[in-house]
Amino acid sequence: MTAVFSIFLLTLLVITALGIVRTRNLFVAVMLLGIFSLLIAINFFILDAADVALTEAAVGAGISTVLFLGALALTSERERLGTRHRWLSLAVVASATLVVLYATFDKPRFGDPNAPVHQHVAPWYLEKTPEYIDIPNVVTAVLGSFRGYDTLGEVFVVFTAGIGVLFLLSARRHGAAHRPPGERDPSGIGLREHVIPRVVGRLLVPFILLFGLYVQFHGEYGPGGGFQAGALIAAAFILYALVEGEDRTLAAVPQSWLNALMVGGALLYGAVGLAGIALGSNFLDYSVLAANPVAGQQLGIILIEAGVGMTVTGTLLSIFHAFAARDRA
Amino acid sequence: MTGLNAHLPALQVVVPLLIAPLLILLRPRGLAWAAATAASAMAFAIAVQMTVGVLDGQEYRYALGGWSAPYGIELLVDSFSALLLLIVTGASTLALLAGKASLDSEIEPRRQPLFYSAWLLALAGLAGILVAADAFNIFVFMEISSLASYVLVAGGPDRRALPAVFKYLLMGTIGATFYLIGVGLVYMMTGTLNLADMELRIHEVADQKPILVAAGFITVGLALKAAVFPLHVWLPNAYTYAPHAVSAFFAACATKVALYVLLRFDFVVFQQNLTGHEEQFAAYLMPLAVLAILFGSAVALFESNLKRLLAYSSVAQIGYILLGASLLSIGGVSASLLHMFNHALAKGALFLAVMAIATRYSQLDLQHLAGAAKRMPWTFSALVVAGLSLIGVPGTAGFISKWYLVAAALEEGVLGMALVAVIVVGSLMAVVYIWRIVEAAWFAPADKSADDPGGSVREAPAAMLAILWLAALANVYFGIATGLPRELATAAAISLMGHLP
Amino acid sequence: MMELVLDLASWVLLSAGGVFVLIGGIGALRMPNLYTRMHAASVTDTMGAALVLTGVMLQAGLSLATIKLAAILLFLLITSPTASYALANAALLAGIKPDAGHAADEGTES
Amino acid sequence: MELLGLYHYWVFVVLLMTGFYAVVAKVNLIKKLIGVSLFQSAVFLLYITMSKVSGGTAPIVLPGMVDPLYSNPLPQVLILTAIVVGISTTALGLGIAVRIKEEYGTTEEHEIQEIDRR
Repeated sequence: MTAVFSIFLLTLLVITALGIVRTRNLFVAVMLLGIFSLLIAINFFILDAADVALTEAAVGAGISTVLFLGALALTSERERLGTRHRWLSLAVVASATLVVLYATFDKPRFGDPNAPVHQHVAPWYLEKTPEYIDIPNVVTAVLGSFRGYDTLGEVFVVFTAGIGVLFLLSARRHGAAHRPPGERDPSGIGLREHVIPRVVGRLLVPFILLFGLYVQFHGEYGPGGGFQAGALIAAAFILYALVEGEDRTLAAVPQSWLNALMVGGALLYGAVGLAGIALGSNFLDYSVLAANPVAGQQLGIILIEAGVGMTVTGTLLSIFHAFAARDRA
Repeated sequence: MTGLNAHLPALQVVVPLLIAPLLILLRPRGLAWAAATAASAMAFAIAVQMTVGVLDGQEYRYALGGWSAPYGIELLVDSFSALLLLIVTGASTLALLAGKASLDSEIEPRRQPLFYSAWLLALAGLAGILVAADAFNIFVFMEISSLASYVLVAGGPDRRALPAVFKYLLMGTIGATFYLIGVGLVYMMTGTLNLADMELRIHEVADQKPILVAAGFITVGLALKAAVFPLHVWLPNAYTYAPHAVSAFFAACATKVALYVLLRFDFVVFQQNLTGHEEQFAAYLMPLAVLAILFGSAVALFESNLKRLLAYSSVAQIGYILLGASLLSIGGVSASLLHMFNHALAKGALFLAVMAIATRYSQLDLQHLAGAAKRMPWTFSALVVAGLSLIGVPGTAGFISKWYLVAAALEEGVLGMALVAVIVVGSLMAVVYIWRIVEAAWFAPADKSADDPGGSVREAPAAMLAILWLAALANVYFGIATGLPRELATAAAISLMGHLP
Repeated sequence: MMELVLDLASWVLLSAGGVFVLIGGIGALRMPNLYTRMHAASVTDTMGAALVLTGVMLQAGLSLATIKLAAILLFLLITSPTASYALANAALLAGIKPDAGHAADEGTES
Repeated sequence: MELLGLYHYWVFVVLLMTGFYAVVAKVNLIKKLIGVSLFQSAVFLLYITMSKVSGGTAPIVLPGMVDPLYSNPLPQVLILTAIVVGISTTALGLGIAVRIKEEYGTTEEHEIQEIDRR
């Protein structure tokens, strides 16, 4: 039964992907990309990767779509020139396809519990997590502690993208027409004229925030964690900005706070790592944070997840505001 | 300090990484630069400290979070990584020290904290790749350094920097994703991500198809990142339109870090386990290296923009580095590693000289620089010294590595003779393109229509000139006292070749 | 006995929901222009989703899952009409006239 | 089961190559970035497919489960990181595309090259 469902979803995924590439309307392509992300998230869920599914849904279908739309508003919605060197590209792609297909033949059987992936390292995580860290969600344990250094890197990737977009979009435009100061700009007001989306949007924002906090603090027990929570909380503020306008959102949460969140989250993570050194162990060793190593690990994971959540929220919102403000400058 | 000694591999990355966010809080003018330079200098000091340790025969291993490999992430600093760490942190520090005036004129003050923050992130990312012993961790830090370098290149004042950086971003992302696919396939067959553990476990599955395809993906992905001919197309424009200080930093080290990963992955994981892989490695890379040398030098011959000329010369120099590695002998590999160090010295100094010229001349076309040397004699003398090192004139660092390269090639018999011919032809072309700069700057009559009608052009700022000469003299110093880089390169080559069957 | 009744009721609801989804899908394909298509598609949002979710709730019994499903249903009933409103409004702003007789949005796509 | 597994891998290949084609063949910069997104998503599918264990559940260890079989947590962790990297790259790429539009007035690669050649 699940197999039929998987095949159906995977086929739909391929059709969506082909549609994305074929359409010349970029708005349609971005919408299809959002659908693609939701479909692939469902696939991840079927493949027992609940955390990844949640992230892909929040990021791919949510934040990424918003960013693409923000960029489309600043560029153009139609692709005018289409394809170049079609046959050459097809030839390159076809030969690469053959190479990858060649690789699929000796692959271990799908879902085989005896595949090499499941024999080495991974069982250790499943076996030792209850002993060393004692939280139910092994994904969070690996992410936060066993491979916490990767996650530190991940936070800094997000941070780099954030300062990158801020840097790029703080450049002065050449020959840009500046709006006269007194004029009221329509996109700054949002959807305030429309009663239904406004009421419903305002109704939903607190619930999304609440769910974001739940995902943040429930990451040790179920699917979730700092990254997903950050994306959800950012989504709540983006929704607020869409219905009530940029100005009110920035008045409620000014850019300086967002900067503080970005920097604070990254530094919090780093500080937890350095605390390991200060307390006489290695970088990112949380077990020395409390008298009991297991409690220390849990404390460390909660702290770094908070750092991740802060940086992600701050960065995604900063990027959104940077695009939106560029629209109006 | 002794207490921290064990933590050095982690601190090497963490110090610049954690100072980067602090920078964007520093609003007053100049403070961000000072903090970035200080952080970069600290990273350099850490690299020196570890190099001293490595020369004493020590090998730094660090288990992050206290979880031992392969369950946790391990850091490893041996002579190969120490050599590259010296290059990366040194280039960053010198470029920052010399670059203040140049960057001030290119980046508006309110944007500077973001820019310097990105600089430190690029440095931390490159350092992170060099100390990592875990395949996926390399990917994460590769992305930090790549994203930060896109930001840095996009800081260039010319609008052509933007399409250049977009191409760089696309090719860089494709390269990183290819690498990720390759790592995924290897992981699928071995169940581990730690390089040393992979080396042990890949043996049983070495002849299976996913591993062969993984080797292909990893090689192509990293070759894209390293701008190996013919995948170099992103490099010339990115280097040309980047801010001058950024060109100096990246020309010295960015592609070499990707080459480092390529060599390390290939020699450690693949070559000893995959049947015949070492012959394939040589058979594929040697022609590419030869073509890179000939093509890069030939294009440089006809380039009129100074920065593009040097960028194409970099394409050729990557060819020399690969040529040495593809010889698969201790002599060849150590010559290759030595050339990484010496080319960083020469190309870094050349781009510093370009930066000094650019403080006085707004256009860097050769015809605009006619007669420039008479007005900026110190700058152009340093440029000539670095140029001689690039050519490989005896008495300079460039000579040493080419000498070892030729010696290693000659061991290969008839093929070696042909390779020596290629090296000689490449060097002769280098003579010509360096000569074109010298001719324009020293011998051509001053261009009256250039942006210097009154002849008021003066020397570059003293601080910049001092750093430039430091870099140029380093080329001479390491051309005579070859001990340090040669010792590191030889030790690294022996350890890499020790993995061969 | 009670279980059998619940099971039966849930399957009746699920099948009915499925039929509504199917009707909505056919309508979205067959209707002549954007507004009528939206009208048809809204059947899936309301009747389809409500019936299917109620059916699943009956299957789950009294548990945490039922509460989550109820929350999903509640949010779906709030958001999908809003989305329809926004879509129709955007179409109107984009200049598509609500005229049932003509396929007014033909040619504006692809 | 055998066929289903192969189907997963083939879908991975098709998605990968669809994205790759969009990156190399399309002229519009935004479309290229959409291609990059597809390309990366395909790799996510590869990793998650290999983490699946038949009859397993998500790797959340709860007490009271009889002889549990969990899917592999490690590829999931890696892909969480990779998703983040993907969105970061996309955001930065969009920022550059917007700046290109401002400076050149177009996001079509050919037209940009034309303008630069002048």
